[in-house]
Amino acid sequence: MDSPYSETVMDHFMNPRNVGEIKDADGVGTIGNPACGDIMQMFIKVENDVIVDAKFKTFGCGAAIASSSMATELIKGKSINEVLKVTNKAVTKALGGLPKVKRHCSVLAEQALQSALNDYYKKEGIPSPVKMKSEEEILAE
Amino acid sequence: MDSPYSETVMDHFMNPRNVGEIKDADGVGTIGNPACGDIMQMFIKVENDVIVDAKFKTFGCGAAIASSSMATELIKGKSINEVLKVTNKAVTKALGGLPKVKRHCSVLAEQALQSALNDYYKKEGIPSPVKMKSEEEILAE
Amino acid sequence: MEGIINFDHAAATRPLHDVAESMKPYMLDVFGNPSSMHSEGQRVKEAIDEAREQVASLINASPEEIVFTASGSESNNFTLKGVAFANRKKGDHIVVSAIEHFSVLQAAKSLEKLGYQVSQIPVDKDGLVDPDDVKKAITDKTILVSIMYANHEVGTIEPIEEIAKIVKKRGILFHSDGVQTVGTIPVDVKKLNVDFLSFAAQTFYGPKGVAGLYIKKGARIDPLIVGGIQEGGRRAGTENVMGIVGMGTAAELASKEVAKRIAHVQVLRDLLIQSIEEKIDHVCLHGHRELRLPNNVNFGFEYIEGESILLLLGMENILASSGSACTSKALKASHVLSAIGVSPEIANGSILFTLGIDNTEADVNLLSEKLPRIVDRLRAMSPLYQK
Amino acid sequence: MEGIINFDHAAATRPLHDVAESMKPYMLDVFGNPSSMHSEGQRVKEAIDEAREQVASLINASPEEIVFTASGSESNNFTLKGVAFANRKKGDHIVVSAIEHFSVLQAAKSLEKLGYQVSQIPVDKDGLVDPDDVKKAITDKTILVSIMYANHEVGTIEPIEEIAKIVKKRGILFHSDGVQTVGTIPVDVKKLNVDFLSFAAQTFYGPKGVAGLYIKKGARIDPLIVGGIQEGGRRAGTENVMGIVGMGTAAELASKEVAKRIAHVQVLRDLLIQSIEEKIDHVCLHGHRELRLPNNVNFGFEYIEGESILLLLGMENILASSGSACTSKALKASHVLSAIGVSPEIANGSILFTLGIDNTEADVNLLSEKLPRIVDRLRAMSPLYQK
Ligand SMILES: Cc1ncc(COP(=O)(O)O)c(C=O)c1O
Ligand SMILES: Cc1ncc(COP(=O)(O)O)c(C=O)c1O
Repeated sequence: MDSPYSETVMDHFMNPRNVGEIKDADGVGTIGNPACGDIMQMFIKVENDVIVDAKFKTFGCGAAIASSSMATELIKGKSINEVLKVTNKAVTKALGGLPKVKRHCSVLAEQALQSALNDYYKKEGIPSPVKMKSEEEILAE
Repeated sequence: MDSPYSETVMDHFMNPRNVGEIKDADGVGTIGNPACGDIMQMFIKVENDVIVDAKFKTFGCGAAIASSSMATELIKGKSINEVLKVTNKAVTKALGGLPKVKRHCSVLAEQALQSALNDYYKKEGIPSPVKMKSEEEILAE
Repeated sequence: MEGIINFDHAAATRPLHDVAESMKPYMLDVFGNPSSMHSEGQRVKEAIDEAREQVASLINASPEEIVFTASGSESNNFTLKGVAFANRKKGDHIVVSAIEHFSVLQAAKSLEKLGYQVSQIPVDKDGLVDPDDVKKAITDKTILVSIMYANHEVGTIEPIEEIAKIVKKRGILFHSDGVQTVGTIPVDVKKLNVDFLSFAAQTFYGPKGVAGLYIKKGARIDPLIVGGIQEGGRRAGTENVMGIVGMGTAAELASKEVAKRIAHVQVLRDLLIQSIEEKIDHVCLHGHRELRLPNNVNFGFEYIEGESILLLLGMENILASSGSACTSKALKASHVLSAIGVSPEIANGSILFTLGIDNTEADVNLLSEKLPRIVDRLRAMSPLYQK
Repeated sequence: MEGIINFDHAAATRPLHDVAESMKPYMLDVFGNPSSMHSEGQRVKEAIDEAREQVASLINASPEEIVFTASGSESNNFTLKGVAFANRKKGDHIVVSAIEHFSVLQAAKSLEKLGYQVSQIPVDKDGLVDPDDVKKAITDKTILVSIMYANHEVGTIEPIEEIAKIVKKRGILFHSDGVQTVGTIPVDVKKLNVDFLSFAAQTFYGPKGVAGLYIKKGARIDPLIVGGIQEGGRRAGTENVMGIVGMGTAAELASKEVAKRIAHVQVLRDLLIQSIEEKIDHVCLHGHRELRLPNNVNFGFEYIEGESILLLLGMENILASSGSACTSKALKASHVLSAIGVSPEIANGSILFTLGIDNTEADVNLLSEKLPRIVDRLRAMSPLYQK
């Protein structure tokens, strides 16, 4: 079937990686609201500054689900320092592109990740190097 | 070929009866002006109160030519008293009908005839029983 | 396409075979311009006249009361703007309902910019307009009331006859957007007593991009497109001859078959509603249960989002729609669902299934089998859902 | 129809075989609504996108600069009203020429009723607009100048580039009605430097009732038909998919063949003009002899009336037109002929022959043989003619 999405997006939508929750997560981030059509929740588990596990739950369109799935894949096994540099652009690129009207889904993925990292730093009692950014700020980068 | 006109109209347009002028006419009527798209000229020859000959010349559309042709046919051989009753309706009917936008052509034929009769009475020095009517008056009848 | 099951008939129906056949001569052979006086023009003019009769007869109008347009949206814009401009001296106030198609609402908005006043009247939770609200909204300055015949999303059929009584008693012009009703249920403009009624061929197995407006004899309206003698001077422009001929055929077929079509889709509609309500929890049917288009099923599925449902249905070759074609792209909840009081999250998780004569019981059974799994699968991913 | 010789190509061209073939799949098989997100919708959307590229490439525009409409008249109404409403704060004055198509003139008139000011600039006896007159007509309040690219009756091609220079220097929006030029002669919107250009498929061997408007990126215009996301929100309404696809194919063919087409019709045009002038006295060619559409021949035949000439031509299976389709019914002399100073009686006796790729030298020879007899025959009946 024809679809507005790339093959990779459809693959991550049909077979999303890392769906679920992490009960004893080291960081949890929730972004969006259902009135706007999307909520993304991201869970991370950190050991020795490395993301050893990541999971997500998402209420949203195909692009939102695929973006969450791809974001969790991109960060698993990476050091926190590397993960701090994972942006919406990296998610979009890894997905083989997103339709213009759906770019905000990749933004949500970046925001959910930043929010989970913030939560992690807070729990650790370390001042967070993450500055939460608005959709406009992210898209303007 | 399809045409907006009835067969009779087309016949009288393609084979107009009584085209021409009568040099020593007893009555001549001219109606219309070229700016409006039609001029009709009618010639009658009267003997013993009978129209013994009638001819026309017309600048105008198919309906105008057919109406002139039919009007001359309708009056030939008739007494003046009968001819006084020949109206645009009689012409239209004899033609098997005219498109609505072309009804004014039958009006012109009535007016040309009335004008020729008037001219005849004038030449004879008899007060004319004909009252020239406008297009609106004729159509309202 | 082979194997595709269409539950999106409100957006487009596949033109019937006879419709396509009737159009074919006008692709190549009969090519004249109907405004030309010569034979080729007259042949085409006759074809358009015939289509006008076919369409008129479908809604019990006279042929002279039909103006062909290019879309339901054009018919709606034509009415709102044309009536507003033509009747400016009588008043400047227009009444519409909150659930009109955007082509009515936005046309009204563009009139507001030109200084007109617009009242939007609400609907109840089933999508019904209360005729009393229309009565209250009318002022001495009201020149037009526009209430749709049936809603394109929730399928609710409005009490047009009752509303017409109120509006006509006040001597005000009354328009109804019949795009979803003409060809789907019997429509009689005389019985309804409307002055204007919009319709579009793509909803009754005709071609896309050809539509019309019923204009009651004597109703005052200015053209939207001026500068030509076509359509009796009410809409300039060389005609979409092929489309008009196709709409004529589609109208004639609809006249003949409407009762059969209703019987067919209504059974399927009721079966689909029943199956979904039995098999899936946390769902709600939008729109009125009885006063409803025979082909309309619209459900909110809690905790999940519409586009992802559509995508998974698409993987099963099932076509449906998330409310309206517009909102599915604009990422905004439907104005219709919000007007009937549906919360934004449920509005975002709503799917519109519109049935057609090509649907079978097997189609409905397949959908009823696939849908619960799709809903489960998405709920399992949803942060809002707790089993 | 067999045996018909068409000298009325300005009113309608017979769609080319490839045009019809390209439309056929969209009659039945590919039926989705292009606004639908699902596969059937997307397939149709792709077809429309392709047509948009084909049309854009014909006039050297970008695809996003093309809005599909239902007629040249709609494109003209859209421009006049859309620019007037969108730029009301900048000014209220519009400049048009006296020989524009009625869809421009009447749209301007309807704006006058809403308080706008319209200046009509004259043309010379050949139908040419003097750029200097445009310059003089422009005021501080001018928001739009609309001068047609080539006239539909007398075929005169206007100095659009020169006029554009004047208009754009003043920062004013510039529209040109290209209905008779796009597809007939090479058109390049960048070279012309226009902001808006109207065109219609029926003049370049495409279907009837589908047309378009070029809108230069950034040019301010309000939609005529609001309430849908189609055409980037610039024209609401389900698309005439078949028609648009057909126009796309017609545009692609025109791009490839325009030079060949010009060469073909221009030879026939010059032959026809020469024959008529040789064989019939008391005739006058209307329009400019050189700056003239390659397919246009328009003669006034003194002392006789146009419709009767057309009828007699029709009996020989020859199609032509008496000026414009409108005036042939309205019984009024053409406003174009009267603007170039032709007297009403000669205007009433004028015939427009427009040539096309299906015409042959034999067609022209037949016409040149029949026409003198027809003229003689009618002159013999005319009270105005004295041999
Ligand atoms: C110059 C010109 N503009 C506009 C139009 C109107 O086009 P349409 O008939 O597609 O509305 C025509 C029609 O022939 C035309 O010749
Ligand atoms: C109720 C209603 N009105 C108007 C329209 C607009 O019709 P069109 O797409 O033909 O412009 C629609 C389209 O689906 C509709 O459902």
